[in-house]
Amino acid sequence: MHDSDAMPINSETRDGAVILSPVGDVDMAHSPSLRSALRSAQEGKPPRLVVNLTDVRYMDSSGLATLVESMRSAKNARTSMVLCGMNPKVKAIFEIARLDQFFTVVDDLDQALTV
Amino acid sequence: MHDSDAMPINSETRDGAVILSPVGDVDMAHSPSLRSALRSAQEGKPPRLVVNLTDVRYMDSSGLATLVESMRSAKNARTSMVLCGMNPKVKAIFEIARLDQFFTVVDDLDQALTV
Amino acid sequence: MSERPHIRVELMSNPVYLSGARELVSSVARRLGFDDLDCSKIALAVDEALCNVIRHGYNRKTDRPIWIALWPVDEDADGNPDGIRIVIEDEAKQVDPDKMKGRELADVRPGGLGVHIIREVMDEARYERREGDGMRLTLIKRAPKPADAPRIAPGARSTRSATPSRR
Amino acid sequence: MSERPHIRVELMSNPVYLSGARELVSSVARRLGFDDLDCSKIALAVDEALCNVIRHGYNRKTDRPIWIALWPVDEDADGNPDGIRIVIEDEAKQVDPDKMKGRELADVRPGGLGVHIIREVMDEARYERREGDGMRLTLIKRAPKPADAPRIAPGARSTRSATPSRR
Ligand SMILES: Nc1ncnc2c1ncn2[C@@H]1O[C@H](COP(=O)(O)OP(=O)(O)O)[C@@H](O)[C@H]1O
Ligand SMILES: Nc1ncnc2c1ncn2[C@@H]1O[C@H](COP(=O)(O)OP(=O)(O)O)[C@@H](O)[C@H]1O
Repeated sequence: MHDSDAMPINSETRDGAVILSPVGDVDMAHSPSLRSALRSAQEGKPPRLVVNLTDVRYMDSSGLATLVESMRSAKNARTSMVLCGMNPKVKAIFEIARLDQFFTVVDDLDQALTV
Repeated sequence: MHDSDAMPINSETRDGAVILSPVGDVDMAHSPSLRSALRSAQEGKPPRLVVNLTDVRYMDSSGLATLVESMRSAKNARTSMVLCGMNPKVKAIFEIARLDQFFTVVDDLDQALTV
Repeated sequence: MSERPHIRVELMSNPVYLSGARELVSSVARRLGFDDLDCSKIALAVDEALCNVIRHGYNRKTDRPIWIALWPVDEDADGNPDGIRIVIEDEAKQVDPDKMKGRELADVRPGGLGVHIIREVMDEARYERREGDGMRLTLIKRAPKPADAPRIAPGARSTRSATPSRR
Repeated sequence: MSERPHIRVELMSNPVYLSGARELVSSVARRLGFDDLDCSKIALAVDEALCNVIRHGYNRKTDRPIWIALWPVDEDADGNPDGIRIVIEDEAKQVDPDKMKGRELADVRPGGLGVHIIREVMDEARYERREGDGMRLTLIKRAPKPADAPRIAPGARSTRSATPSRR
């Protein structure tokens, strides 16, 4: 049986931009996986870090906290961090937490690479 | 607030064939809705009755019982009854109950109208 | 208010079971007439409350009990439920209900969002000490009236919003 | 086997709450390592058992209690759960466990499928009278071993299938 606490996160580099695509629910059980994926992606101080949320069905405040932390490191490292692919349920939590302005949020991956 | 025990069932007639498309989970709470929709569709003894399961996420044995009952009336009335659009989870229950052979099952609505 | 819950769940304080709790709550809310987005928000509020119990109440111990109880809120004239009431209880140390608050939203940093989310999503959210040990959080969300069939007069609606919804 | 369940649900015998129970069970099974189709089948087996309690045990009364308890089945050497155990209990009249059977599958007519489905989906399904009142159904489904990492020898697998899985 697979490790049920780890969430699948696809990682890809395109024109220097690192794209992380977590799959599933980013909740308290899964946000540690996202956190370590973000940290290792940021070690190389890439010019751009895209978090592609297309396959994220659900996110709670532990996911938000992880992204806020990552956004701060990105600012320090002059990495431009962009979020894309939010479904309406995920978008709702960013709005409730008033974080929709704090992040750069675009609709899809194409925009995330060019914005 | 809407009546939470009724399930939405779209009904349509095409070239004499009646097409019923239930939406949601056909379980013990919802199969009575499907049953009465099937009964009224069968009152007119249409040449063909298609039950389009494309928007059915889930079905249990109360749904199967409803369809078996309807298939029997269809046979008596010489209505050709066809099921289509089953997702793998719905298909699994027909197989477990060995009813996949009892019904005429096709992939999609087009086939259901021409088979 | 003290009648038996329609559904009561006892779960271990392990984050692995959060998704099960969310799906249950969301699905019950759906059957009580909330739309998809509201169901997801209600599940979020419950998830945040459970995370707080696990983190703050139980210091991340994964084998302690948490209870979630669900009721339809009193029915309207047509016998349809008028919302959902959710009570979450634990056996953790008791804390001052007034201490249950997050950071200022403008001061962006990781954490400090759970209680805001809970209060923003629900119409009522009340923390209290249980008799004996542990804490209790009572959450209420009223159902939106369908636009096509308004059943209450504007007056009734404003009475409703007079209920303190955030504190 | 008698340790505290990881999740225990008490629900009213109202078909409206079946979907909530299914989503919970399915979601917990997912976290215990079952794939989507298996989760849906496990939820189906539980749904059928609950419908039978409502229909046969409680004669469709909608305000009687039903309990569902969930455990991971004993862990393997790596600490991963090896399946799911589900116990469903009621306070209905007690019946002879040998009477819990459906119609012959070949004799197609409405009904008589629930118990077949339960036995087909689960590796074990055992009905018994509870101490005092009501019935208990114990269900077990073992997790499929991932194809890429077989952890048991063929001999171990055949020992497992020696457990009577259908009766
Ligand atoms: N169930 C609880 N038990 C004890 N303290 C709690 C509980 N829920 C919330 N709190 C307190 O309220 C504070 C704010 O919670 P929250 O807004 O969720 O942010 P965070 O959990 O990230 O600190 C917590 O830091 C904690 O002190
Ligand atoms: N929980 C239960 N309590 C009492 N009798 C039951 C229960 N579950 C099953 N039975 C008995 O087993 C029979 C077969 O059940 P099932 O296969 O689900 O078909 P159906 O419910 O359509 O009759 C039922 O008719 C009933 O006599």
